[in-house]
Amino acid sequence: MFGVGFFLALAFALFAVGAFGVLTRRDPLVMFMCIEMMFNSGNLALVALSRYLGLASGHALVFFVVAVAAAEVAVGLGIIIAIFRTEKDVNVDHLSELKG
Amino acid sequence: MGLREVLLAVFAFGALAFALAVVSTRNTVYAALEFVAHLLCLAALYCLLDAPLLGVLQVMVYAGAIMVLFLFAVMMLDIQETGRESAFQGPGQVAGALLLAALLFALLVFGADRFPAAALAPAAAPGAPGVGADNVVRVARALFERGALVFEAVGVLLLTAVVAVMVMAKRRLEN
Amino acid sequence: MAFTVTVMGLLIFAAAVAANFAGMILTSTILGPKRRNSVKDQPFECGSLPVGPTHTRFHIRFYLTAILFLIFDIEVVFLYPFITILRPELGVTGLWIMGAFLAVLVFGLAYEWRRGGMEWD
Amino acid sequence: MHTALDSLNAAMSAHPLLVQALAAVAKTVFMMTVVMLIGGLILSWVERKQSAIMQDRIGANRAAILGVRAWGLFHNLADAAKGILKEDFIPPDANPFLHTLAPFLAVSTAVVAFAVLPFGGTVHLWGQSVDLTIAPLPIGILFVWAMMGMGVYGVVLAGYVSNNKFSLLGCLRATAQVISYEVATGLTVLGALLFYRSLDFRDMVAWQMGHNLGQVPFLGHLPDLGAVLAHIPAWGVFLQPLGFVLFFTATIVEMTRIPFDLPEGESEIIGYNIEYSGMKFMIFMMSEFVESLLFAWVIVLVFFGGWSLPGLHLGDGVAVLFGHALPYASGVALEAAAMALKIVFFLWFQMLVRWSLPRFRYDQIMHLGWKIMLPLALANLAVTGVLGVLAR
Repeated sequence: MFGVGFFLALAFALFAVGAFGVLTRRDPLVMFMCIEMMFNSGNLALVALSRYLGLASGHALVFFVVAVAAAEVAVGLGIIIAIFRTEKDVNVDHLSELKG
Repeated sequence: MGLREVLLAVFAFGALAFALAVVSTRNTVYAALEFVAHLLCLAALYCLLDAPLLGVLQVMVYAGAIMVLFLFAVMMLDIQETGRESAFQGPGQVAGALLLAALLFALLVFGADRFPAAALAPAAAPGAPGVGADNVVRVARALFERGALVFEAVGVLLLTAVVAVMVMAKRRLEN
Repeated sequence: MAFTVTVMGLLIFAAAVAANFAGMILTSTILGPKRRNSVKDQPFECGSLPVGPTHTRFHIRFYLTAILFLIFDIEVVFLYPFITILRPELGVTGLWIMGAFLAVLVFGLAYEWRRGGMEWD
Repeated sequence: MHTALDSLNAAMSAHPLLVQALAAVAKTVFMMTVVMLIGGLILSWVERKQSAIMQDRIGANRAAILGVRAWGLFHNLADAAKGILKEDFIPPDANPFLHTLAPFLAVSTAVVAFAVLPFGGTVHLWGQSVDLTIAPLPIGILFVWAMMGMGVYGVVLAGYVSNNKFSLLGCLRATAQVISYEVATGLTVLGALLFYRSLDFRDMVAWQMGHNLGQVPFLGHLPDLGAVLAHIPAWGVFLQPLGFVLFFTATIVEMTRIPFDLPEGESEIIGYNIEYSGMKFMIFMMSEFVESLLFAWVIVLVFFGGWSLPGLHLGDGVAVLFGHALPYASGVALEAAAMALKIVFFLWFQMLVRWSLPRFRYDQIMHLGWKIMLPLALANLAVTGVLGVLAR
């Protein structure tokens, strides 16, 4: 029952949920959390596969993914705060500042 | 079904349920807390997959630092009130996203089906990150013997992040 | 066997802790009196009447501190596995690897320091 | 009588998992008793008495049961009763569930961290080896840091759901203070871990018991001192004196006690817990005492050799104290007493610091954390690393 296929399917389900959230939500912070969820589903797949293949390199890769996610969150949230602090409204649809 | 299988089922269900809760909750703070719960379930799954170091990394960095940053951002933006009536996109977009997500999931499950069902390699396989005291050592070897260059690149990336945030905050600090 | 025992111990302990503190809080909620009035329901601001919105905006320094913490937390997390194999296996090579990484991060710290990101008043 | 014992032995030998399950329950009961007794009752009494001694007062001594005052020990029971019977005030705009969850999270994360702290080595029961640790994880010390990180949510939630701007500001200040020092806490133990080469507390204690300073890389190479150093146990505090001082300071900031008690500032500042009353408020206070026990325990394990006692060696069923054979049981008892005494010493020392120093200003705390402790911790780590590798 709990073979590697189970964990991969779980990872894919989480990826799909995250993608669904990014596409449907309007709150930039929740969208960002959904992106993190997609990151995490990748991590879960890496852990399951390195358990399956008996390798430690998948674990090392997860370390790097988490570090990259941290840098991404730091800058991404900084951008979100910089944009939305000047406006009262927090809704990505009303964001036209970046249009060329 | 032993204790391990029961725990796997519980935490896998928890991870999925909290993920769905994040997507469907209107209040941002509640969504953040549900995301923390989701992360804790994932950390437990990592531990059950013989990766206790990654489980604790997940709790320390993701739940303990990244999500704290999210909560700070929520409080800075003060979006408790706004976004209440318009948390979701229109129904057409939701339906489309639902279809896309279902398709994605079906496609990937179809792919996952090709892995042998119960085959997890024994933890004692050569080079495998075992669950015992040498778990940390094996991951460390993979990180610093083969991944040294990536590690340095990550350092530079983190530096970039610090500098970028400082530049963004500069105007506000000077006021 | 060893793994099962560890998880079992942790779960039993966590359950006991949760039951204990939930019990303490719930007992006081049930036993304590409930006498509300409009003055008591006001936010406590040292006796003066509440002024302004509850969720005031706060200074960007808190956010900068959290960012610095995040970056250095990553560094600490990398250092823990590193330190376990530094002396027996990595040796001088390891010193160079971590030295370069730390130098980069300390540069970031120095940058934030110089630009005033760590000034509190 | 004999037959009952025999059948018990037979049953236990036949079911190894039963032995482990019973041991797990026993360990849980032991740990909960220790934490609730020391963190919940005794430390607040010690705090009152210690402050009274230092300020030349008598201290709490009025609460009495049937005329027995017992040096004020009953005050804590009176406190507990009062906490339970007080009104549990929930602000009208607050979410009752989250308002209740906040103190629960603050204290239970700190207590769950005790799961990885060993209170002894391994014992053998009915052919099973039982670890005197609730959850002997290979990443023990990181588990403690992770739980400390989760404790922040209690503070953030309390500040956010109280719907009071002073709570919110208090929670921001508390969070910024605690997370700033988490980095310092994590960095300062690394120098000692360079020697232990493990993240498991049991390995750290074993290393400190098995080595003396003469065997430590760069110290052992000094020709004149080698003979003297061989008589000193290789405890972390001798290997990392600066690391110990920094770690001790950082832990006092982490548990937000005076002189770093900005988050609640008993006398003048109002903090994240102002909209709390009764038992919930007491639980926030209790989490401080629990953390003080947690850190005293970690300090003893990492820097003071855990349950090791210089001159005492426990072998296979025999104990030797300075060359004299002792019964095995008394050797074990000596180790347990050594561990307990060390922890009590550090609890007392924390109290001493708390009542000796005036409070820091907030900018001074942040300055100390980022501009003094962090560079010092990094320098300490760099020097230790270079010396440790070069003098291999």
